[in-house]
Amino acid sequence: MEYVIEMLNIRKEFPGIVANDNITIQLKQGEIHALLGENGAGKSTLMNVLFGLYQPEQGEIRVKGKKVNITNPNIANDLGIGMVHQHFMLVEPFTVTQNIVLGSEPTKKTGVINVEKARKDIQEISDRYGLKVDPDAKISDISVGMQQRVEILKTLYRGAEVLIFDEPTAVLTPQEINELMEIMRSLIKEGKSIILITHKLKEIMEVCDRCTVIRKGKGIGTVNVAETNTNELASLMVGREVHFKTEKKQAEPKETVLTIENLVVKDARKVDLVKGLNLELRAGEIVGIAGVDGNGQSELIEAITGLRSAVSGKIKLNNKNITNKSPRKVTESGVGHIPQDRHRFGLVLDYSIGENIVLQTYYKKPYSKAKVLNYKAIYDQAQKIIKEYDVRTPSVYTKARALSGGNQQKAIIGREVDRSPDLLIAAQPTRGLDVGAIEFIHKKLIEERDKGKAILLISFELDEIMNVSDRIAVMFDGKIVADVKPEETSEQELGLLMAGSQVKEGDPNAIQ
Amino acid sequence: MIEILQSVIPTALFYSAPLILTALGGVFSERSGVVNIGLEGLMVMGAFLGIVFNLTFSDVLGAWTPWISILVAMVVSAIFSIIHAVASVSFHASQVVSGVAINMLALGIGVYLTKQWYGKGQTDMVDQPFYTTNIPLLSDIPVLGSIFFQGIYITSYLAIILAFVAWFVLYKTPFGLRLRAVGEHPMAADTNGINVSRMRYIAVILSGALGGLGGSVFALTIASNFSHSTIVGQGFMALAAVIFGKWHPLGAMGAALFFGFAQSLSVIGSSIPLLQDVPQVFLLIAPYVLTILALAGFIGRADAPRANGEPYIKGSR
Amino acid sequence: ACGGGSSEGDTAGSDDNNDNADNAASDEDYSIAMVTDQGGVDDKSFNQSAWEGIQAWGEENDLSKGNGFDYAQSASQADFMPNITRLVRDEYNLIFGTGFLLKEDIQKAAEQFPDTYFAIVDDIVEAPNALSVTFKEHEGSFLAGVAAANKTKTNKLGFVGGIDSPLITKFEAGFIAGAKSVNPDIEIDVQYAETFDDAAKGKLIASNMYSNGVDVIYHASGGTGNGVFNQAKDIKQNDADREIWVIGVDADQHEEGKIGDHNVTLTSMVKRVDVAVQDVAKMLQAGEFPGGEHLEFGIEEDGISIADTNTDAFTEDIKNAVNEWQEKILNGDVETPQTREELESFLEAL
Amino acid sequence: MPSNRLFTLLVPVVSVVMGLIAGAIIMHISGFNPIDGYSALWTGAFGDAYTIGETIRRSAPYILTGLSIAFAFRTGLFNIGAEGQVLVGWLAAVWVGLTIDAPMYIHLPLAILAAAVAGGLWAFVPGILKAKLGVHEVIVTIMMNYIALFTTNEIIRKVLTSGQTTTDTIAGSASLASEWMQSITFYSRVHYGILIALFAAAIMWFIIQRTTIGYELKSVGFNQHASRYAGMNVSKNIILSMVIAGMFAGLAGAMEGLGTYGNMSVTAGFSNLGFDGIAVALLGANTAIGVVFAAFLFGALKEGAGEMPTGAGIPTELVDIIIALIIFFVASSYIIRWVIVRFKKEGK
Ligand SMILES: Nc1ncnc2c1ncn2[C@@H]1O[C@H](COP(=O)(O)OP(=O)(O)OP(=O)(O)O)[C@@H](O)[C@H]1O
Ligand SMILES: Nc1ncnc2c1ncn2[C@@H]1O[C@H](COP(=O)(O)OP(=O)(O)OP(=O)(O)O)[C@@H](O)[C@H]1O
Ligand SMILES: [Mg+2]
Ligand SMILES: [Mg+2]
Repeated sequence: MEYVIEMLNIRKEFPGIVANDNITIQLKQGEIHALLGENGAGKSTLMNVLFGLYQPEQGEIRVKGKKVNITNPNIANDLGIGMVHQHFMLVEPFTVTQNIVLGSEPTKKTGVINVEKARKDIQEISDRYGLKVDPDAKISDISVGMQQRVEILKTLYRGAEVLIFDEPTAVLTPQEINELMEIMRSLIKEGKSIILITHKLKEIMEVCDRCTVIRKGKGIGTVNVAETNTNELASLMVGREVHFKTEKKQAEPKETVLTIENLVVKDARKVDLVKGLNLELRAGEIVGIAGVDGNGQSELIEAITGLRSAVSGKIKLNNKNITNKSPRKVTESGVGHIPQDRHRFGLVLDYSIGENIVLQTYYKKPYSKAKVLNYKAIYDQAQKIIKEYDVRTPSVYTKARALSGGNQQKAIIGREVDRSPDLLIAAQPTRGLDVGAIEFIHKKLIEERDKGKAILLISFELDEIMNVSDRIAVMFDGKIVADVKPEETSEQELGLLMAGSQVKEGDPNAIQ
Repeated sequence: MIEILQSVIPTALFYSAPLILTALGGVFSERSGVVNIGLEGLMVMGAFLGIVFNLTFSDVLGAWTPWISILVAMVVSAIFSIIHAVASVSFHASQVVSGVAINMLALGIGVYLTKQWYGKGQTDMVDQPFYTTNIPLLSDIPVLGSIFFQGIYITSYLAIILAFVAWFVLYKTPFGLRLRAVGEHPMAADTNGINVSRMRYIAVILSGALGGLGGSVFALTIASNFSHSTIVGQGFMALAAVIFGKWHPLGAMGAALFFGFAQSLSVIGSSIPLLQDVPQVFLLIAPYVLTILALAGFIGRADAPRANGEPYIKGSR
Repeated sequence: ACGGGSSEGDTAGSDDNNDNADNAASDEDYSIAMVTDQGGVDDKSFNQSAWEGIQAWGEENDLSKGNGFDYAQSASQADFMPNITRLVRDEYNLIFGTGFLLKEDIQKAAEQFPDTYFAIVDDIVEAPNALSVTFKEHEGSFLAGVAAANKTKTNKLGFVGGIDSPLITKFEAGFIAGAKSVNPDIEIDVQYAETFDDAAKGKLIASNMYSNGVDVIYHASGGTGNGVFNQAKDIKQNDADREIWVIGVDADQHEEGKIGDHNVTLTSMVKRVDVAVQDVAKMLQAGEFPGGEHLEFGIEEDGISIADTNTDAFTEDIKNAVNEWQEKILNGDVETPQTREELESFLEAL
Repeated sequence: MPSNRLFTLLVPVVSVVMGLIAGAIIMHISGFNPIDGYSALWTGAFGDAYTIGETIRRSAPYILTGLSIAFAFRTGLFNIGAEGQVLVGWLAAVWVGLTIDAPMYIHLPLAILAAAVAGGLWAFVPGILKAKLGVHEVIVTIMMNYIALFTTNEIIRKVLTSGQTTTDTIAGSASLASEWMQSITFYSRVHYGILIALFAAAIMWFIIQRTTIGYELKSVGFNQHASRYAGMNVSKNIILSMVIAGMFAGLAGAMEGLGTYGNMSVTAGFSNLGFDGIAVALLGANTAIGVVFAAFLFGALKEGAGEMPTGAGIPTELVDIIIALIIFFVASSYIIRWVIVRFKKEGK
């Protein structure tokens, strides 16, 4: 038949769980095929099976109709299967070129890596598919978008005909997502076939031809994208109806909670990234910060929360100066923080869920007294949070590491919200989560607003910003360049603002 | 000044050579992601083998004895180091634990066999150690010749050359790129079709070979015999050199040379007028204090290979 | 403790495993055992020498190891006391502790077990059932200094000590006194390695000394001395005409100095622990164990001697000079210094 | 899957058994009788009251250096410097024992405290360098070992004595020695230090498992970023961790200085208490209770080893080989687990 890849009745078990239970997916030559499912449904597992990282307990894989046995990634490569993993597989201290050629390096007669040839080959491929990269840059120095292009180049360099993208857009900015869509289209044009995993139904509608849905490890079926809509897809995957637009009342802003005046912050490389920023946030409102990644958002949050020192300017919380106070002081004066990088900052992965729930409060009563921990109080609290926030975990004693990303995120949100801080900073709170989880988190944020808390939402998803915020502050080049109401603006306008247009005249940083 | 250099540099070189060699082994192993505290044990093995082989075969092999001795020490230590590889790569053992065991095992075996074979706790002195030489031509260069090329052990040059070879292998060849990738991000390497376990085995075995070489060079240039106290701490100094040199072969070489230089200076200190009145204890601790100062002052933070010390278990995060 | 390096001609090792030779010892036999320090019975130094003494005594009396005499080896300081106690409980009549490191433990044991005799080698303990055996290393070292002073062409000598301690200071003081007695203008470079088993350090020091014009080095530094020999031999290998020498310590270190047809060992300051041990054993047998006393073995008691194995280097002239000074020591004309203070006054009096 | 608790018990036991079997094989190959060898080992360690006393005495400092290394490990640090910390602790204890005149209830605690403080201070250096400058603690602790060795020797010679190699014996009021314990163990040197060691193990367990201090220390060990985010002072915790580890090691010095020897001698090399402590910590899986058991195992094997040359003509090094093999087997518990799981499955 015309299928390039067929995975038939695949079953894959992990200790105590069936990740893939009799799943079938068939990929046609030249199509973009979406793979959709909730967090933990088994998508990555299925693709890892195809790529030879896992061996299935059952089932059959066919490539161009021929039965194959893919026992390691080398075989997948030889069969023309390439994978862009959910968590990038890049060696950070290496250059782009080194990462791309790693494992199949061109050499000179002397046995030395032929860097010139590698660079030339890469250039050729990147020109052909419009994948712009800097071949000599170190991975640790380039943007996430470029890292992704490196991942794609890696597969193409190895001559992949079938590309698997595991949640490629979760970490990208809208601009980068558009670029990626273009890239995928040009890949199809060159005769490649693609499997795309994503939680963003809009993307599926936009580029995919067909979509296979799985739920809790089981295959639900495959639909033609042209014959369906996002609502149907969502309910197929979750098993119930999902609301995309979260219901909310009109905001009733009260007294000012956060005031930022002329804030200047440097990044790790000692470059000013926040350049005299002003912002005000009131109780009972959600302010969304829209902006392209790298315009100082992370530095802004870190400065507010005391993780990074401000060079100048003032940050006031409830009229008390908290500029350059320690993270502990800031937290105690009423700031909650859902960090952007949940693995790095949000959790101690080797601690149990219970221990993570008191990460901010362990030193307080009732969790400890005279420096002695009270485990009963700690685990009682954890029990309460996992119930209230629907954190799916075998028990409160389970290590945080073993939870899926969505559940980890819910635990963090539960922890931060439960402390009932006056100001809640939510940075990318729904990154990588499925629509059901996103809905839940948005509801929680709005609930807090309604309780009279101030919420600062940072997100690269314009959808999310538009849906949840009461007010949108556009951040560009280290400053807030516009303050608009979601009802009074459009994604197009926001996009322009984020790109720096309509900035005051005479500003040297205006659009190049 | 030149006189001081003339006496410091050749001595620093012979002192450093075993450390350089062993540290290079450490660099290979740790670059691949396998922590190697077992360097001390690998040196013990090398010293033991080098001496025993030398004693046994010097009659037959004549002037070639020391060279063949270090070769044998290298090969057998490489085989010995497979224990560390099996434990830490295949059995996912804690690499620190396995390294500690290597240290105890090597010393135990070395002394046990010495007692079994020679009936006493230490061997005789070897008849065929290495001797210093002047390098033809180069030693005639004015000033430099006398500092760098007179009265030098060939093995010292071997160590320095091997450091450059190691640098070349690690930074210029596909093998090196793969090895470093395995130590930074084994899963990435795995998805690129690189056999992580195999790379790590090779790296650990290389560290065994180089550690064995270091130990046997120490034995045949400095100690002349083997006993429980032949190698006492040199392996740990080599480990320090690995970290001091930021896991880079040339850095490790530099660090080992620094140790040699500092030791040599501390000995020579008492005959330098300026330092004559300094109490001896200060000269004794000077090399170690200098190292700490150097680290604190301008070497600073060194980042280990990202995956160093972590067993790679396929399919886990 | 200052052991020499190792050399061939081991006599200790062969009888490790045959402790059941059945030489029925007579009922009233005395039994003797020793506890080594970390060096062990094959250290080519005083442990070995003491063990050889005990063996010789045992053979004379038709005893065998484990049956009339034995030793207990200590791997570390922590082993001393258990070893001593075990031997006490095995009912040995006399227990030697070899090396000053065992001083405290022998002292304690002597107090705890008044029915057993003890003897310490190289240090002094005080108990009615314990004997202290020391050597007049300063006398031997003095003669070594005389030999060195007669041999040197550069008038520069070197002394390499193990750990700076009263015992090793005896070697240092004696050596300097001897050399300066021959020629007050001789310079002596004194260095301590602060360890007895770092050959690398020994080699560094020797290398530095030889390149500064020193041509005779006297070492009292155990395994550190291996490095001294190593360096001397290396120089000799490269330049057979170069006149450089090492003076060995404790045992005759002639073997250690062999390099091709040459030998860099000028002589050795030999400490006859075996002689002392046998003497003490005989006193015990005679029922005259000198408990509570302090016996010093010097030249006169045959406890100290100067090796003359290297006849090429240790020429008749040197031998004569050494004998001449030995006479002076024996008849009391020369009082050899044992400490740095005594050395100072000795030198002032020159 | 069988419960984890069962494994934590089974793995070391199986490892010890396998180590002993391997030792027997080596003995057999070398022409010794393994039964003689092991009965000598047993006699040497537990043969009578005396050897039991000595085994306990020997275990006490192992417990403490084991705790030192385990504590640092638990908080993400590798303390190779226990060796040096033992030496300075030993020196400080003896120093106080010699120079202060006070009744026992003041003198003894003061001497013990001095040892802990000295060890702590010695570990403070690598701690602060790690915390403030990111200097790798492994190198600094290795260097600090040598510095400790040479300086303690010098202080013994120049300050505590006039050029002697051994200090006087400490005052009785600072001694841990126990005539009563000695008398029931045929004058072994067992002393009250074992109680201190066991108490220290309890303290470690308490700090790590029960207090906010332990919570912070472990958190910093696992994830510095998250700890900072949670308001913990990362530098302070790194330093604190090293200092506490150093204090345990310093106490091990007090065991020797106030208990076993009652003095301190100039030494030519390391005591190996610190290096063996690494093995003890790892055998004990870095837990307080594990360390106690591992230290006793270690102490018994090392003590019993002394009997092997006399009792069976076997070199003591065989015991080192056996210990090394046991450590290997523990380290490779993955494979042991795998075998046990297999076994269970087959059994079903
Ligand atoms: N290495 C593993 N060990 C044990 N269980 C695993 C492992 N990897 C995945 N699982 C289990 O398999 C299930 C499927 O995981 P998988 O990563 O395939 O989900 P997913 O659909 O990719 O989720 P997401 O949308 O969050 O990426 C999870 O619920 C998890 O419990
Ligand atoms: N070490 C582990 N032990 C047990 N289960 C694990 C382990 N690592 C991963 N898993 C399982 O793998 C599943 C997927 O993990 P993963 O981190 O991909 O979740 P996720 O939802 O995709 O999160 P994210 O995309 O944000 O990283 C989790 O549900 C988890 O149960
Ligand atoms: Mg996934
Ligand atoms: Mg995910």
